Amino acid sequence: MTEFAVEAYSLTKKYGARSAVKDLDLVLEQGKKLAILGANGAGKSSLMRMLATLERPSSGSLSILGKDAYKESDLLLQDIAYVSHQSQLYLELSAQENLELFAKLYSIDNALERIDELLEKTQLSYRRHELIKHYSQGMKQRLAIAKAFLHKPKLLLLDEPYAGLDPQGVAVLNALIAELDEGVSIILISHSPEASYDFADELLMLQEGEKVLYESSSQLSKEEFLDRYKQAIFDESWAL
Amino acid sequence: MFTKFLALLKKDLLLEARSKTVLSSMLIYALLVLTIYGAALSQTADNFDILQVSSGLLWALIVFTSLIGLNKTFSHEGEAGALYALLLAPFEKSLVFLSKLCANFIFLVLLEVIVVPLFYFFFLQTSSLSVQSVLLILPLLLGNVGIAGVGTLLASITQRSKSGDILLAILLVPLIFPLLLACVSASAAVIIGSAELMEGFMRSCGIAFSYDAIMLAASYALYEFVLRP
Amino acid sequence: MDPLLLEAYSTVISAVPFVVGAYILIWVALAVFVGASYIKARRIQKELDALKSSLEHLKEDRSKRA
Amino acid sequence: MKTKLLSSNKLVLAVVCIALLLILLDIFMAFFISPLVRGARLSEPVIIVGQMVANKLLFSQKIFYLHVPVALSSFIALLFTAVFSIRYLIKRDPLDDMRAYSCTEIALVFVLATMASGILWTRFEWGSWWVWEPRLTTYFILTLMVLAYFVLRLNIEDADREASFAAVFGILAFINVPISFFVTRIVPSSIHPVIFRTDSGLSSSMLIPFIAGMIGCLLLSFVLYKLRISLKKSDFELQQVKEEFESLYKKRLKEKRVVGDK
Repeated sequence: MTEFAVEAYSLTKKYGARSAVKDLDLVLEQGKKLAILGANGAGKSSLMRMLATLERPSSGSLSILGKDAYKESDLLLQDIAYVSHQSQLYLELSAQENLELFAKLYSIDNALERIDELLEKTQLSYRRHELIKHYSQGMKQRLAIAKAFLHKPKLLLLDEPYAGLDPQGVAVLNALIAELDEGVSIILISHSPEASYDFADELLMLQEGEKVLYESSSQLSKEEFLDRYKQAIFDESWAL
Repeated sequence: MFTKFLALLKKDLLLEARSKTVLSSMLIYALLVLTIYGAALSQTADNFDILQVSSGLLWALIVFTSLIGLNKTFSHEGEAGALYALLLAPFEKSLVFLSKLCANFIFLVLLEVIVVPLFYFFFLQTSSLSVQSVLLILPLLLGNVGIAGVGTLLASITQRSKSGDILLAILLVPLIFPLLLACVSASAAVIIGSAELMEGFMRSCGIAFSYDAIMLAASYALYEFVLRP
Repeated sequence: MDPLLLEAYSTVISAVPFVVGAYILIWVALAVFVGASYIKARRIQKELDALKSSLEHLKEDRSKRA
Repeated sequence: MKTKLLSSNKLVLAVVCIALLLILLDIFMAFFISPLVRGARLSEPVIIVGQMVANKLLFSQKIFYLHVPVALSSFIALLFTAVFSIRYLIKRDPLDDMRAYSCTEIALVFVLATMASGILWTRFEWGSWWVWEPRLTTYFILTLMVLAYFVLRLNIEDADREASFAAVFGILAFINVPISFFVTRIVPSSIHPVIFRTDSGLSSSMLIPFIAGMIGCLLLSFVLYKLRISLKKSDFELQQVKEEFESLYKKRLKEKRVVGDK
């Protein structure tokens, strides 16, 4: 069992001259949950995409589950799942067809039972043969979550999973996360400080790509965290 | 490995069967080009030997129509970010190249099954075609392989840039030019159908075949640098 | 001018403009390229120096007030 | 670190002088030393300068002495583009990407120069401004591919992807050059027979200027390459300084506000 899910040292991501993430050090133990907060454009999504090996860090080092995120990314893909704003599905295919395709790509052996199980859990099985394009946004999000859990990832990356999710979806997501065994680490981007505090073991706040707060929730009282959150957001809004 | 390729190809064909975006747009475009040919050739004198020109006209039609289809290679991937799902799945990304290549090849063949007879119907009915013209299938297939191969690689490059379609055209046409020369020459030899040209026909097909082999090998090798996050 | 000689050199006279034209065009292409590069180089250099000076200016300003 | 602009670099200046000298030598010998190439047969032989001449003298051939070295240099420039592109794909070093880009810029200049002089030569030799003749066609494809390379470079926003895609296309373009060179020559065309024109052998007095011109052009392309590379490096440095400036400026803005709040 590798001890660290994520190890990042002076991690930087530049888009031309502008750097979205600047000199970020981040260490997350296996099985721990991390919440990333910050205003829009603070670099949360860039960091998330780097963690999902979708983007190459401009400089610094990033290793996930003990392997280099960029050079050994193809070894990592089996253990990572990334749920973003986009559902990452084929709209012209049905839920069943989508999951069957990805089950093959992730070479999952008992694919059909796994798909049935997940469709049950996300309460989509009654509309499994319908094309996704007829699904509501909440249903698409739930299917995206089902797809993410398909290959039992060790690292779950959720980019604002609760945004745009109907109440039923929230319950589904929480149930699925609760069911995860301890070994799975979760990194989640969120805009609600209260929920993040209760959910995560560690809290990371970004402002213009730089780390302004990185504490574990045990060492930081909720009030103090909420104060510093408001202060940072106030700074942010003034500077814009 | 092969099952993943089949799954990807099945997905591409299924998507096209449902949405029919690629084939319909290619067919409509081909019909438009044929009507323009009609106008272009309307003033030719009776003794004008259409056979000399028909091979070139046919291939011009195929290349331009294929551009329309190739541009849509990744349209379904782009709709809801499905491309990222493919990038994140742990499998040989060149399988995407192979599945898209086969899909595009099949679409080109389906297109030609309709368009080549139509071309004959519109322009070649009056002229006496030799029996060898049925051999036209060989250069057509070789041409399709080359266009689908290089085209799929270039489509992967241009699908995420802003002026995608014109960029694909300017990248593809010069790269495809030698193949075009060989195919036009082979098709002309068959359509005109005089005996001594048959030797030229075999040589042109040989050239087209070697072009396909070289370019597909290069495209396959380079593909992992194209389809990456 | 002996007609034979004229015939021998007939192509020469008419070829001169093309040959001279070709050479000139080659040099024009090279000249335009070098010229454009130098202009760009100078512009970058100017911008670089301006930025550097204002950077120094900013640094002293911060160190003074720190 | 102030990047030394090209002009102050001693080595490069020397290379420039040698290159220009060689090319001037090439031109001088081409026009004054080497003999006029034999053209069409004369109605009857004539004595010129004590030599028996039997056919028309072709002056247009003089373009050869600079046109061909320039053309070959553009091929070699594209070769280096492919080499640096391969290195970039393997090592992902942005410097290789800059080198490939600069080489293609050199290829562009030499390609345009060759096309211009080539068209003039064709005009005289074939009587029309353009003939779909193998050499010209091959060269036209090369020109299109070099232009396509730049269109590609300008149309991709993300820097990483732009570099990878340009590298891939650079390699494909280079592979396509020999292919189009051979295909345009050996494709049997049903109308006019295949002509396999080998350039006529060069006598020594023709060879020397050609070689001089060749080396001169290669050195010149090396110099231009150095110029473009230093340009790109200073541009890169400019971006870094700009970024440093912006972040510092923002920090100062914050400090001023904090001071203001107290």
